[in-house]
Amino acid sequence: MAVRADRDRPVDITVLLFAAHRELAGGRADTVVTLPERATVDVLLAELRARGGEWASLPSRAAVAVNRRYASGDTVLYEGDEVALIPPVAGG
Amino acid sequence: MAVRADRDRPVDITVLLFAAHRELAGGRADTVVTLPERATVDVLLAELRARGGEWASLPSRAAVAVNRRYASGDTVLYEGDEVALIPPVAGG
Amino acid sequence: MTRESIDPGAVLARVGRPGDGAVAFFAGVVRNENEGRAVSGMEYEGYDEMAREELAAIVAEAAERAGGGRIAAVHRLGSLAVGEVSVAIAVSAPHRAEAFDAARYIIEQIKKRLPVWKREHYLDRDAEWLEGHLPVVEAERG
Amino acid sequence: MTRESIDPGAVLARVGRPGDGAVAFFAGVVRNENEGRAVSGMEYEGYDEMAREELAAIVAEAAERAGGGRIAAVHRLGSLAVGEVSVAIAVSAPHRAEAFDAARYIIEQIKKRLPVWKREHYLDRDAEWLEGHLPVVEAERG
Repeated sequence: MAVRADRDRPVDITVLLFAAHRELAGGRADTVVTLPERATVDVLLAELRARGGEWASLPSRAAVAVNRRYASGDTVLYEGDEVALIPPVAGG
Repeated sequence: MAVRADRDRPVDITVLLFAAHRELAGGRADTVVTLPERATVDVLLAELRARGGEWASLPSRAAVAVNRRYASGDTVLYEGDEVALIPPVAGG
Repeated sequence: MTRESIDPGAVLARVGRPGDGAVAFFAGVVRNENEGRAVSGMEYEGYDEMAREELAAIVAEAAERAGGGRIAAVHRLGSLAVGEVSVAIAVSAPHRAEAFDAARYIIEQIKKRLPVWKREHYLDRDAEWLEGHLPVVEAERG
Repeated sequence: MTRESIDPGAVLARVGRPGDGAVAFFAGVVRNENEGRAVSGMEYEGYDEMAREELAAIVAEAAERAGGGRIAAVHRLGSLAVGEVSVAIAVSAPHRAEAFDAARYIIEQIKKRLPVWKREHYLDRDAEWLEGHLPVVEAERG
């Protein structure tokens, strides 16, 4: 059953980073995180935080956008989603 | 006593008229009212109202400026004062 | 107070200082209708000398509210066509709340105090003086 | 969202309809100081694609508040010198309250939601990302 096999595959999520977050990642604008199938935004944030160091402080100060819309922690992530960490915004 | 004699003289007050008030006066931008010495704005308005006709409706809908500042009814008028009837304003 | 056409960009250009982070602007424009009647234009009559002084007083009051911001305010007199600017107000201030507040204050005070009257002309060739605000005379100004 | 210099007069010129009697405008400008530090310029970074969509959403929300008024809103990205315009918002509406309200709404929402960040550069050559607002994720948008 091909469908069942696909469901068990981990997904690679590319996370876009901006401003202070980008600097956390050594200036890189994105980072790839491998997550279990049907992982949520909260799981992604936990994965990033688990990298330790400065990453540990991320979740408490970041909102997340999935496919260019703000998304809550329980949003499920799929292969191909555009996920962005949004540090506190300061436009205007 | 020249001073005493001056004090008893009536004063001619030129009243500036605008907008709807100007039309009341047949389109004339000013009208002269002769008042007793030390007459107040209220006395002036009563004089105008006493002309009858459309003038009778004036005081309830007009503010008055003396020398280009809004003035209350008990302001005393002197020869040479610039008195203007200010219909409800509608700038902007 | 001016009888010349008002250029909003020129009014805007009169404000702004290196310490000001916000510019607020307001313009009043002659509309093509009012309360369902088709309007062809507006005629503004003013008590020029007093209006000039009163506008300066309003601007000074607003400047105090705007924390020393820079302010430009111009009011048009004469016959205006639909779409023409009747009043333009620009305020620059350190922060946006002050700039908005001062611009709003000026237009509200203009409508309450400025000795200006307007006669609306309609497409059916009729014309009417618009209902206005009776200025409130404060005790200390009497 | 633009990387080109913003001309306030051009933004103003994009609004105004025959039935609109009021135009409100707001511009944000890079200040020469912030909290006592001399500023040399500001660097705006944005999540371009999302910022474009979010700004369009904010404008649509404001248009509803302005009773169908016409709205123009532009936000700058890149390196700005002191005195340069970072954001410009113009709203025309039938009446002034709606125009002011919509302009104010847009700038407040931009500051709350637009995925843009700014790094302030100081005369002493230091630079800092400015403290921002954590966007609130509404349940229905999650």
